[in-house]
Amino acid sequence: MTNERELTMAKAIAEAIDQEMERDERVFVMGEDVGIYGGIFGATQGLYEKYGAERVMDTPISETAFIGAATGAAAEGMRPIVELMFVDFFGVCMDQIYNHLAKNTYMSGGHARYPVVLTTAIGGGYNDAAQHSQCLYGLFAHVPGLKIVVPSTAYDAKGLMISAIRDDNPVMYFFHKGLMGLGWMKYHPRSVTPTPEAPYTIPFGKADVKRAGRDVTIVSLAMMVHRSLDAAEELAKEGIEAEVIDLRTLVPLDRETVVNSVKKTHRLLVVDEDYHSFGMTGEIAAIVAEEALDYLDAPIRRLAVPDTPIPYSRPLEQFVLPGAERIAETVRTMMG
Amino acid sequence: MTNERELTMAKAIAEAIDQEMERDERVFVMGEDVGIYGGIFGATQGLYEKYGAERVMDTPISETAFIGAATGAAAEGMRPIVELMFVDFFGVCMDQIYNHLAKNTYMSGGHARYPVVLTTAIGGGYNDAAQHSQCLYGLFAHVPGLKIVVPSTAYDAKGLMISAIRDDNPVMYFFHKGLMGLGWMKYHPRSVTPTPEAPYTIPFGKADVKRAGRDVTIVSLAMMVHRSLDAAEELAKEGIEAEVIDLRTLVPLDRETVVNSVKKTHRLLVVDEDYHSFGMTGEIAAIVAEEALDYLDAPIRRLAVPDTPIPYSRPLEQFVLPGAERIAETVRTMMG
Amino acid sequence: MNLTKEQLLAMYRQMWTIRHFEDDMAAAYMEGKTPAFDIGSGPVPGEMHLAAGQEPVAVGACMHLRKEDTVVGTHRPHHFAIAKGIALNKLTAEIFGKATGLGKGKGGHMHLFDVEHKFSCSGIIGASFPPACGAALAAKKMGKDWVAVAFAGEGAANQGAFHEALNLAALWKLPVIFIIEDNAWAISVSKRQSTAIPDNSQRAAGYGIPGVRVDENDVLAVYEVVGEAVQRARRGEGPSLIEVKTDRFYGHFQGDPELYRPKDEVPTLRANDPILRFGKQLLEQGIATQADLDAARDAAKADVNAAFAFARQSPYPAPESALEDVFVS
Amino acid sequence: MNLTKEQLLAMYRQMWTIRHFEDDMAAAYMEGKTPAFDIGSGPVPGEMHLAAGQEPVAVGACMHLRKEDTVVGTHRPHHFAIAKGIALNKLTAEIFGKATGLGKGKGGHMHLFDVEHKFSCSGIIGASFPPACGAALAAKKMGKDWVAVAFAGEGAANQGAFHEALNLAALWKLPVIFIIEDNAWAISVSKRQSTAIPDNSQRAAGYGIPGVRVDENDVLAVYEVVGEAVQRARRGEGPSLIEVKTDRFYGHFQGDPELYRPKDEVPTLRANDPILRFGKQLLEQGIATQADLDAARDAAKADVNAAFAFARQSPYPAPESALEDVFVS
Ligand SMILES: Cc1ncc(C[n+]2csc(CCOP(=O)(O)OP(=O)(O)O)c2C)c(N)n1
Ligand SMILES: Cc1ncc(C[n+]2csc(CCOP(=O)(O)OP(=O)(O)O)c2C)c(N)n1
Ligand SMILES: [Mg+2]
Ligand SMILES: [Mg+2]
Repeated sequence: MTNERELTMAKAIAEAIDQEMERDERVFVMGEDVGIYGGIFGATQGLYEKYGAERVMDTPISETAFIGAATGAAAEGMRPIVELMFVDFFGVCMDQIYNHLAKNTYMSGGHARYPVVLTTAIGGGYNDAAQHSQCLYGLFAHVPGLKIVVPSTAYDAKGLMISAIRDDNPVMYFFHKGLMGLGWMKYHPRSVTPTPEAPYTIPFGKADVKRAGRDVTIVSLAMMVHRSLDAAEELAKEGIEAEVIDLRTLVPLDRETVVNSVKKTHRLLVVDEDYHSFGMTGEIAAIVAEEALDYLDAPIRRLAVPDTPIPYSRPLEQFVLPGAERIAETVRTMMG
Repeated sequence: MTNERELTMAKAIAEAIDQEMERDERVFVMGEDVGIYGGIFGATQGLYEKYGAERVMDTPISETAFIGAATGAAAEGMRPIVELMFVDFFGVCMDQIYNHLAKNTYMSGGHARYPVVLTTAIGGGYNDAAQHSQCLYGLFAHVPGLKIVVPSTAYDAKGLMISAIRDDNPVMYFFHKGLMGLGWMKYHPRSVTPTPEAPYTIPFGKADVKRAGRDVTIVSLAMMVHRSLDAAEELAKEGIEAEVIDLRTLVPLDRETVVNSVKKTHRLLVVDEDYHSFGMTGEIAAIVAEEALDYLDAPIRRLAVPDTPIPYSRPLEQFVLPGAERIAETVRTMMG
Repeated sequence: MNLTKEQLLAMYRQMWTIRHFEDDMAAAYMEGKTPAFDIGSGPVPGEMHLAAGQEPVAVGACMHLRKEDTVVGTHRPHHFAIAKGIALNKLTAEIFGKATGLGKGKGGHMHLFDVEHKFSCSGIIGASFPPACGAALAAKKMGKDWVAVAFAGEGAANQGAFHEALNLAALWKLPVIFIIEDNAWAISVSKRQSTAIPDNSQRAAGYGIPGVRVDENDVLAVYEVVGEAVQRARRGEGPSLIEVKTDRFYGHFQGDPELYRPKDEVPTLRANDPILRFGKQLLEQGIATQADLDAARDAAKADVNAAFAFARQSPYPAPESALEDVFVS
Repeated sequence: MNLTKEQLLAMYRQMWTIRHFEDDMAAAYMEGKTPAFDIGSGPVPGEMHLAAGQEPVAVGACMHLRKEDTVVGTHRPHHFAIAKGIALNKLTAEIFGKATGLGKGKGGHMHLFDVEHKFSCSGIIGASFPPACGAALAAKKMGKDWVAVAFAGEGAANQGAFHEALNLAALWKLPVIFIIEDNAWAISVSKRQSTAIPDNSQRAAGYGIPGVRVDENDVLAVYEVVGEAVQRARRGEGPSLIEVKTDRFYGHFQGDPELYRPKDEVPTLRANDPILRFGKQLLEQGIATQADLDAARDAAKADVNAAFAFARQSPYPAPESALEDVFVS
């Protein structure tokens, strides 16, 4: 790996899309500011220059129309990649997403196919407040019919994007703004990784053990993988070895890797940047309580946004977002 | 209680609204077919005749506009009750609900008040298929800023509705179609209860132990409370005493009643008509795994819709909806 | 109008197919629901929205369409599905919840998908507009002269999706035709109570596209107006908006007490039955004989009978199959 | 136009308040972001949308409004908030994320709420339309002659909410005025790329309400047109739609590389500065002296300076206060 070129996550995503657009004429991109601008978070940079306005289409601010149009175009055999600029905006177009794109295949008895990749930006930490900082993937994972992909590194991002584009089902692909490697937003350096140039796929439903450890299992995704890894480094100095699992996809969900890890470590902490209640942390905790109850040496713990909207002001936002220190501290209380 | 008149849940809800409209001029009703029709599920029956079109307003099929208008009217001191005919339709108006109605109070630093009651119909069992049979309250409970009320009996429905109308916060009030006591849809007879005529309130965040028992705790809400009670009756014949907890509100959530019950029974089954993953059942299971792990004598179990859209055909729908028999069977496997 | 006798009789027959289908469905729907009506019982449970009286819209419009053209229908979808050419057997079986149905019983009456005939529909009001734009976009990208038609009720014209889709279609000059069925009612809410202007076709001006109102519930009038729009779309000149006045003979759904509806409304509408009028016209203009008409009607009835028999004889899906088809592999 | 000298100078001063505010905010925003721009650093983090150049819309419109009238603004909200009369101190403190801000630091630049002055805004495009209808509905129900104004960008006019709200307002004759700021851009997407017709005010016809386009970025032109709409609304005659051509001097947000924008566009716009033009007009028409103008501008600057000083000196909220205010008690 050492000789391989490193990419930011944004570049890795754009490269994956580029390679698939070259490979398959049916792939095209739609969304707000995906053209000349290259996507507000750079996920489509360079594509407009290469493929032109016919295959990289700027849209009006009409998410219901253009996401619904992606469904309609997919039914005809096209393979649209469509961007919802921030996941926070889902409320203006959720019906087309979850009542149609997600359910049509089932309602058709499996006859109709909708190979749509719906990309969207998630995450806070840069003070963009309550309507521009959410994660919300748990909500989309709750309703059936959407595959849910949430990468944390450039390497994963590229392979998962190619898998998403080649999948014949609707895939929602969430990229965390703070992992994109943008010039204008602080990003976690660990998101920049060696990334092969040749196209490759990463299968859905395979969690990645980003760090092995024997004492506690930390389950997470996106930015919180890195915060957990940061915490794990601190804890290692104290002799506590945390295993950090990056779920990578919520649907399908790799229950096995989580459960096996807990069976080994006997402790579970779930860390999430989404809201605490009725979301990802609850689901993972429940699975372990169902399947590995007898292996637990300590109560399951969860760290997530404490059921408040994301506040604007820096000290407030920092208070609600789980950080490495709080993760480490929580693990310490579990070891006692 | 024996001498008290019995009401259906629909009548109890309409009576609660009626009494509050009489008491408070600022209360009014908006929605599709809430006027002459009396609400498709009867929640506003009789109100149009009594209060007229000014206070019981039929709307165009423009959920974004009229639910957003409820927020705007509430900001001016009015107290709108607004109906989203089926919760399944939330996708056309979710932005006004969760980005505005739910968050504005927080974003205003607590200065702005939005006393809106958003009523909506939930539930399947009558073959209305994937776009008209969902529960989805878990999704609304996941995003902060909405109180979430889900009654299972006429008595609870009336008291919770009066509390909802008098609350200065946005309240989402979910009524299950199969509990409304409609002339044209089978309903669970246990939803019809003695209901005092005089107005009364039921506080939010207080679960109701609908049946006491020592052997297993079944946590549920809406229709599944009754299915669980049916199962409990069967189990009682076999000497298994199930405690059935009706959560009644998801936000605020009565963790204490759940946890204390599990500490007593040492077993937890969560039953839900919402989708299995990333929802209510996971949250309840997680809370117990956090707070009562050492009390559990058996793995936590969950029964819910198995992450498929609700299918249309009767045998298919019956297969995905948890029923009394499956609940009883699951409890039996937990007792071994 | 350059329709041959065969074509005219085919339209007449199709209107009868729809009418028989809806009337027979109304009867089948009530099976198991008497004396006590229970929406969830009988061989056809769930909500049931019938389009008897609205045949002119579907038949007049779809007469211009080919198999490769896309139609997106509504919660009241049978007439569109039949006019688009979906196999009656599979259609009926789906509504009976059978394994032989279009969606193996998973979709049901409001969710009919036929990939071969490029038909779909939805129970969500206003949801037909965006996917029709997408189908039209795909046709354009593939260099085909295919068109897409989105049907919707007049109530749907007040949904945000209407506006967004019309703008998008006009902006991108998509080959899509938006057809509004104005049956005067959205459940119990009249058009006057819901729509700020009397004529939705006037909204076309807000998108710089043609807007036409068909003021009669007449299959040939619809045929003519839609024909121009379809030609225009196939020529690459972009979308059109058409509103057609039509009549809902049944309640909003079966079981609707219709207390909101003036008592004499339905009898008046039924006295102006668009199929009977069309038949009379064919007779009077000497295009068809009574025998032609009877034969068409009988053939329609035979088709419907066969489809219902097929549906009734078909097996239910296996319960566990509920777990399949969330995703394709 | 029956504006007194005092009123005209007040408008002039308010335009300068806005301009100074935006320019000073642009500078404050860059603090802590040089040499390496990081959106999350400095005293004012997060996205920042400035309205310099767009003063005529806010000032010309709000001049007609009283405290009891409601204004709902957009993601680019400062000019509306200032024109509606919100206390500059609290406004600025909120944007600096301070405990003394309008929302105790919880809302921030895109989420300014002032219950006293009946102002709110949202970062979601098109979201201003529905709540303004609700405020107008409440006024009507309470028998007041209050009006509500929803501002939005030209990009927002393609959101479904626009259509639904206009129909609802027209249907119910609500005292609401919809004002579209056409600054030609929605981030990098031009109006021509997003909107099927050149003039959004023409969409009013789809709702049977008056639609007017103001083709100049001129405060008095806006004042006149909005005045008629406000009078109409107060008289109970219902809503109006107004589109105003205006100019965005800065990027979409601060830090926008603006590669999509023709290089000479901003200089051309700035050469036609609406505040300077207005000042010149007041001079030329002999309404004000240069001293009057200078005094107004200086007073505006002093106000802005004081507000920024207040904001900077104010304390941050306690971290744990993040958990408060989800619900009121
Ligand atoms: C978004 C949404 N809102 C509300 C409904 C409930 N609903 C079903 S049919 C209907 C009336 C539709 O009226 P129209 O569009 O005129 O069609 P018609 O029934 O007259 O054919 C309503 C309100 C729905 N299905 N979807
Ligand atoms: C529903 C929604 N979609 C997209 C965005 C992202 N976004 C923020 S501002 C903007 C452009 C808005 O353009 P316009 O309405 O013309 O206002 P302007 O910025 O020109 O003032 C977009 C697309 C959003 N905030 N909300
Ligand atoms: Mg209708
Ligand atoms: Mg703009």
